[in-house]
Amino acid sequence: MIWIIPLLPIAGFLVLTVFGRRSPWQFSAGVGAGTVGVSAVLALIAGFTLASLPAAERSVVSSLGSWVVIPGFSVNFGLRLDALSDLMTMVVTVVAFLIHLYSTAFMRGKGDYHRYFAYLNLFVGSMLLLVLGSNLLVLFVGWEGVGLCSYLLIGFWYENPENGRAANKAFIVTRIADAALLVALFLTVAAFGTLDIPKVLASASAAGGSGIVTAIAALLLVGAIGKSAQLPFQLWLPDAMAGPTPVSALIHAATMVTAGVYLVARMHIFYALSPGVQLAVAIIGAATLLYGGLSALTQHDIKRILAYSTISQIGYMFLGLGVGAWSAAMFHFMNHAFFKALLFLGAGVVIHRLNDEHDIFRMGGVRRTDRLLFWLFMIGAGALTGIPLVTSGFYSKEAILESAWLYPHAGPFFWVIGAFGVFLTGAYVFRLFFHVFTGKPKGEGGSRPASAIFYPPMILLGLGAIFAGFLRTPRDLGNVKVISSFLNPVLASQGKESAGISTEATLQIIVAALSLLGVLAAWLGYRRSLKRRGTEAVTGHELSVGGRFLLSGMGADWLADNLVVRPFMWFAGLLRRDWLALVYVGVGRLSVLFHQALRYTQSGLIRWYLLGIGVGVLVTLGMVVFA
Amino acid sequence: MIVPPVYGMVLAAILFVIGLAGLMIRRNMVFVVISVEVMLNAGGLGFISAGSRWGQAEGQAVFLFLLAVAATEAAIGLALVLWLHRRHKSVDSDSARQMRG
Amino acid sequence: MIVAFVIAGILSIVSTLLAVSRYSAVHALLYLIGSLLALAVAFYTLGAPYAAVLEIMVYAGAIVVLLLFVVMIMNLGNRRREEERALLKPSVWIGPSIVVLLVAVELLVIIVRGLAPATKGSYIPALAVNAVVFGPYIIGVELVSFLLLAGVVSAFHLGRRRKESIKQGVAQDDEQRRREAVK
Amino acid sequence: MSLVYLLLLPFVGGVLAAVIALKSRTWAHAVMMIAVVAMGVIVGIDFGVTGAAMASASGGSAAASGGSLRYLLETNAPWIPSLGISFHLGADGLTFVLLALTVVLGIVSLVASWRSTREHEAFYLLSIGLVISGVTGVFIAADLILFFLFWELMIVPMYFLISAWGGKGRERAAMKFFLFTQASGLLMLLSMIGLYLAHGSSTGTYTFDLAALSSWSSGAAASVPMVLLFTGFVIAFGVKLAVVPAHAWAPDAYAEAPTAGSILLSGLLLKSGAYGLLRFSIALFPAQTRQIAPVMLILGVITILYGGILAIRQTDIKRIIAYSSIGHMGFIILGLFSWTTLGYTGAIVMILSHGFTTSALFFVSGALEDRIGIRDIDGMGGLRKVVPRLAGAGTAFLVFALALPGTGNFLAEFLVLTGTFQVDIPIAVLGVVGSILSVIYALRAVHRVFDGVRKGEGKAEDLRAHETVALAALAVLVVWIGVLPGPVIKAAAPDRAAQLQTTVPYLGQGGGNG
Repeated sequence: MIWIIPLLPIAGFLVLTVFGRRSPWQFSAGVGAGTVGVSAVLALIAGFTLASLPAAERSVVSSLGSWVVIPGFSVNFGLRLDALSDLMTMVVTVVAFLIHLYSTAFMRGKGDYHRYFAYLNLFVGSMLLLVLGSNLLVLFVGWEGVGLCSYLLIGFWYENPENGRAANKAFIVTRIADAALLVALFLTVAAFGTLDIPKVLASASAAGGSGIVTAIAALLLVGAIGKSAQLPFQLWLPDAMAGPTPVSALIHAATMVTAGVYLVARMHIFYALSPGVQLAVAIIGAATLLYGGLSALTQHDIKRILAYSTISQIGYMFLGLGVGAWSAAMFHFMNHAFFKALLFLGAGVVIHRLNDEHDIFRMGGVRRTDRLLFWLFMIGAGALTGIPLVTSGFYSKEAILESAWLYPHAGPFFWVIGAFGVFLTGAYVFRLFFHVFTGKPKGEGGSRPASAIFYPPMILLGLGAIFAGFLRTPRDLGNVKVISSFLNPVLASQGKESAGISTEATLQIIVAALSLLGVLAAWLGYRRSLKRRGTEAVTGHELSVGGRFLLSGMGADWLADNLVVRPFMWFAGLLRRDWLALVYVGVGRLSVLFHQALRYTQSGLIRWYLLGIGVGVLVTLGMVVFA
Repeated sequence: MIVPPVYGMVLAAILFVIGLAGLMIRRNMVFVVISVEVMLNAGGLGFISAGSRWGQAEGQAVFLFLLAVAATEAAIGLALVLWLHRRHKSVDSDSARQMRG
Repeated sequence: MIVAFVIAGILSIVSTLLAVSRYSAVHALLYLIGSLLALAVAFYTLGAPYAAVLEIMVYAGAIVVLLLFVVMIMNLGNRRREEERALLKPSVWIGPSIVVLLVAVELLVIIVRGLAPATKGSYIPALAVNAVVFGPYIIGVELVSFLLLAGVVSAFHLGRRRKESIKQGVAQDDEQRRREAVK
Repeated sequence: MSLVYLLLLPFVGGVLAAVIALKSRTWAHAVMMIAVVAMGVIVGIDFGVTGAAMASASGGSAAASGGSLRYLLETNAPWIPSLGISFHLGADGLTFVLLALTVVLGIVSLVASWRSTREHEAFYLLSIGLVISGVTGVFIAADLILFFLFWELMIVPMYFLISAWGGKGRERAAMKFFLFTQASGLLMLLSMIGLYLAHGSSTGTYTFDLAALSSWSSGAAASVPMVLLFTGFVIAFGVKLAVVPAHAWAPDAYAEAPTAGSILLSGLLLKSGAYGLLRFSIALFPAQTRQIAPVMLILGVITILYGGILAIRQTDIKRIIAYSSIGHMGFIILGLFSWTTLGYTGAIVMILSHGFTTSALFFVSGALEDRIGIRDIDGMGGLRKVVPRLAGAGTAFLVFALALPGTGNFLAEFLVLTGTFQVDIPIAVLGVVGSILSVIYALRAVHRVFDGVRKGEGKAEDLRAHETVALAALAVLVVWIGVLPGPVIKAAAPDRAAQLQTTVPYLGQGGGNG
C-alpha cells in the first residue's frame, strides 16, 4: 500500500519516457500531475490514518520482497511509514503536486514538455523512496535518484552549455559528499551487519557512544551537508538556479536540499550518542546561515537571492539539529517548504511576466500589474523573515533559537548568530521585494500574460506559509504542540524543555524586533539606492569590494576552482597520455634498437663472416691451448 | 728414411693458415677458391702426416676422399664464380651482398 | 730425406704465399701449381708415394687446370690488376693477418706439445691404401661418388645461361634495394 | 551433449553465414542471429532443467562439497588419454549466467553490425562466430588444456576483427592485443603444466582435469611454488582484464576495433579473464588467493583510480569508454580478492552489468561514429537536438556507468566495496573515490557530446527501430540486475558458500534481514 505512493510517479516517468514524445502536451501534463496528485492524496490518507493510531503503533513497514540475499547480508525493498517519514511524505507530495500543477502552465511553449514531466516525476518518486526507505540502501537509491533528477533538470535547457556545466557541478559536488555517505553505509554493514534503519538505531543505542558510532555519524553528516548545500559544499546550489524555476522551487528549495536534514533527523540517535559530531552539526549550521544570509545581501539575480536564502534557511535547520531540537528542525523544514516554494513560484511568475528578466535592478512596479502576486510574495517574504505572530517562519525559527539558547555548549553564542541571521533574512528578502514590486516598471515592460493556473498553487502554499506555523507555538503564545507530539515517538527531544517563561518571552521579543529591523534596513537601503542611482539599472560592478566579495558567494567558487578543480584537472591532463602504457612502447623501441644493432653484423660480406669463423677458430684453439 | 710426421704437421699448419688468410683478405672470388684449395691441401697433408705417425693407411684414404671433395668444391665454386661474374659483371665477393640484414 | 722435405716445404710455403697474394689470377694459379708440386715431394718424403702421385695428377693436373680455364674464359688476366691493388689495402689485410698469426701460433703450440719431434713416421704403400679404401670404407667411396654427381649437376645448373631470368633477377634485386633505401 | 551443441552452434552458424554472405549479407546476418538465438534457447532449456534439479538438491550439500566442483551438466570423453587430457565440458550456475551474457552480447553485436556494410562480410561473420564459440568454450571447459585451447581460439578471430575492420590505428592495436594476450596465455600454459606435474608427482595420476586438480590443490598447503603457479594464472587473467600495469593493450584495441568487436571484446573477452579468476582462484587456489590478496587489492584499486583519472581527459569517445571499462574491472579484482561472499557476489553482478552497460556504450559510440563520422568529442556537441533518441540512450548508459543506484553497476560496486571494507578499509575508501571519478568523466562526456548547439549542418539520422529495441533491452537488463539480482546470485552461489568469508559484524545483533 505504501509502495503505491513512490511507484506511481515512477510509473508516470516510464510512461512519459516511452510514449511522451509522440503524445500531445495534455497527455504529459495529465500523467505528470495526475500520478503525483494521486500520490499526494494517498499520502494524506496514509498520514491521517497514521496520526489516528495510538502513538506507540505509529509505524508501518511494507516490504516488496527481498533485494539482495547473501549469506551474512541481506537487504529488502522495505518502506517504512512513521511520524517522521509521514510528515516528509505529505509535505513532499503536496508541494510536488502543487508545483506540477503550476508547471503544466509554466512550461508550455518552452520545449521538451514531456521530458520535463518525466524527470519531475522521477524526482518525486526518488524523493519518496528516500523519505520512506526503511533501510539505508533504499534511502541511498532515492538519495542518488534525486541527485540525478536534479542534474537532469538543472541542465534541462541543454542548448546553453552553461546550464550543463552547472548541472555537472551540482552532481559532482553532491556526489563527492555522497562518497562519505557510501562509506558510512559500508561501516554500518561492517559494524551492525544490517542496513535496516530501526535495527541499526537500536544496535547503536545498545552499543552506546563508541568510535564507530561517531565515525558513522560524521560520515553521514558529510553526505547530508553535501545534499543540503551546507558549508563547504554550498557551491553547487546558486548555480543550480540554471534550471527551470519550478524545478528550483521543488528540488532546490522545498524538498531535495532538505534531504540532509531528514537524514540527520532519521539517524539522530547517532548524533545524540556522539556530542562532538552534533556540535559540528550546529557549527556548520550556524556558519552556513550566516554565509547564506550575507551572500544574499548583494545578489541581483532574483533566483540567486532565493538560492542563498535557501542555503541560509537550511543552516537554521542544521542548527536546530545540532542543538538537539529535532522536531523544531523538521517544523522549520515544513514551513520552509511552503514559503520558499511560494517565493520561487512567485519569482517564476515575475520572470515569466518580464520576459525572462532575472536582474532585480531591472525590475520594479510589479505591484501595479499583479496585485495578487504582490500579496502572495509578501506572505512568502514575511514568512521567510519570520514576521512575528502571523507567519509560520516566526514560530519555527523561534523554536530553533530557543533550543539553541538552551544548548549546553555555547548556546547563547549560537542564539546570537541565529538572531543576527533573522535580521539578515529580513534585509535581503525585503530588498528583493521592494526592488521588484514597488516603484515604477522599468525597461520595455511588455509583460507576458500570466496563466491563471499559476495562482491556485501559490495561494495554497501561501495559506500553508501562514497557518502551518500554528501547529507548534511557544508556551507563552498558546503552547500548541501538534508537531512535536506527533514526532515525539520518533524524535524524542533532547535536553531541557524550557528556559522559563520570562526568558523565553524576552528572547522572542528580541528576535521579533530584529526581524522587523531587517525589513526596515531593507527599506532604507532601497530608498538610498533609488536616490543614488535614480531608476537606472545597475549591476554588480558598481559595488564596493566587500559587496563584490559577497556577490561572489565570498569567493567560494574561486577558491574551489583554484584549490581543487584546476589542480585536479591539471593532474588528470598530465596523465592523459597514459604514461604507464608507454612503458610497453619503450620495450618495443628497445627491441627494435637491438635489432638495428644486430643487423649490422649481417653485412652480407663473405670476408666478414670468414673473419668471424677465424676468430671462432682462434678462440676454440685457445681453449685447447690454455686448457 | 721417413721424415718425422711432426714436420709434416707443422707444414700443414702453416699452409692452412696461409689459406685462411687468403680467404679472409681477398675479395676476388677466384682467389677465394684458390685459398680454399690451399686449405684443403693443408688438411690433406695433416691426414697424411697422421697416417704416417700411426703407420695406418686411413690417413691416405681420407686424402683420397678429400681429393674428391676438393674437385667437387672447385667445380661448384667455379660455377658460382661464373654466375657471379655474369650477374654483377664482377668477381668481387663484396658485390654479392643480398644477404645483408 | 729431411733436407728434401725442408726444401720442398719452404718452396711450397713461398709459392703458396705468392699464390694468394698475386694481383693476377693467372700468375697466382701458376704459383699454386708450383706449391702443389712441392707438396707432392713432401708427401713422398712423409712416406706416402700414392698420395704424392694423386696430388700431381688430380690437383695440379685437373683442378688447377680447370681453374685456369675458367679464369681465361672470364678474361680476368691483367684487366683487374689495378683494381686488385686498390682492394688490398693494409687496412683490409692487417686485421685478418693478426688473427691468422695467432691461430698459427696456437696450432704450432698444439702440434709441438702433442707430437714429439722424435716420433718416427712409416711408409705406407698404395696397395695398403687401396685395400682400406675399397674395403671397410667402401660406403665412403659411394658417398663421394654421390657428392661428385651432385657437384656435376649443380655446376651444370649454375653454369647454364638463361638470359631472361638473369635480367629479371637483376631487376628484382634492384627493386628490393630501392625499397630498402626508402625504408 | 547439449554443451557440445553450444560450442558448435556459433561456429557452424558462422560458417553457414560466411557461405551465404557471398550472396546476401542480410540473410547471412539472419543466419548468424538464428544461431546465436538458438544457443540462447539451449542455454535457457539447460538452465531450466538443471536449475530445477539444483533447487531440489539444494540444502546442506552445497556447503559440504568443499573444494571440489559440482557441475550441473557435464560431457566427458577421452581425448589424449596418455597425457591425461580429456574433452571434458561442464556447466554450473556461474557458467549459465555467463553463457546468458554471451548470448545477449552476441545478439547485440550482430545488431550493431547489421546496418553498416563492409568488405569481406563472410570472413567478418565467421570471425564473430568463432569468437563466440571460443568464449563459450572458455566458460564451459572443465579441462585445463581444453580451456587453454579455447582461450587461444577466441584471441585469433578477435585479432582479425580488429586488424581487418578496425579504425585508423587498427594494425598496431591488433598487434598489441595479440602480443599481450598471447604472451600472458603462454604464462598460463606454463602454470597449467606446472600444476599438472605437481599434481602428478604427488598423487601418481597425471591429469589436466579441473575437478581432479581442484580436489587436490584446494587442499594443498600454501607454499611458494603454488603461489607462483597461481601467479601465472593471475597474470594471464589480469592481462585479459586489463588490470593496470598490464592494461596497455586495452584502450587501443577498444578504440580501434569495429563496434561489434568492441562489444565482444569488452563484454565477453574481458569477462573470460574475470571468469578465469573466479573459477580458478576458488577451485584451484583458495589458499593462494588469500596469500596474494593484499597485492591484488592494491592493484585493483590502482586500476579503478587510474582508469577513472585517465578517462577524464580523453577526447576520443571510445577511449573514454575504454578507460572507464578498465576502471570497472578493478572492482571485479577487489570483489574477488576481498574473499568475502559480498565481494564475490558483487564481482559476478559487475561482470553482467558491466557487460551490458559497456557494450551499450560502445554501441552508442559506434552509432555516433556512423552518423557523424568522428569519435572526437571536441567535434561533437549539441547532438541532443539532432539525434534525441541516441542522446537519450547515451546519457542513460553513461549515467548507468557511473553506478546510479537501481542499476546493476551500483549494486555491484556497493557489494564489492562493502566486502572490501571488511577486509581493508583504506582500499574500500579509495574505491569510493574511484566511483567519484566515474561521475566526473561520465558527466563530462554527456556534457561535451550532447549539450550545446550543433555547429555546422545539423542533420543526422536518429536510432533505427532495431537499434532502439536492442539498447532498450540492454537498459532493462541493467536495471533488472540492479533491482532483482536474486536469480543471478542464486545461480552463481552454490560453489562458494563453504570457502568465502561471511560478514561478521563488529557490533550489534548480527546479520538479520534488513
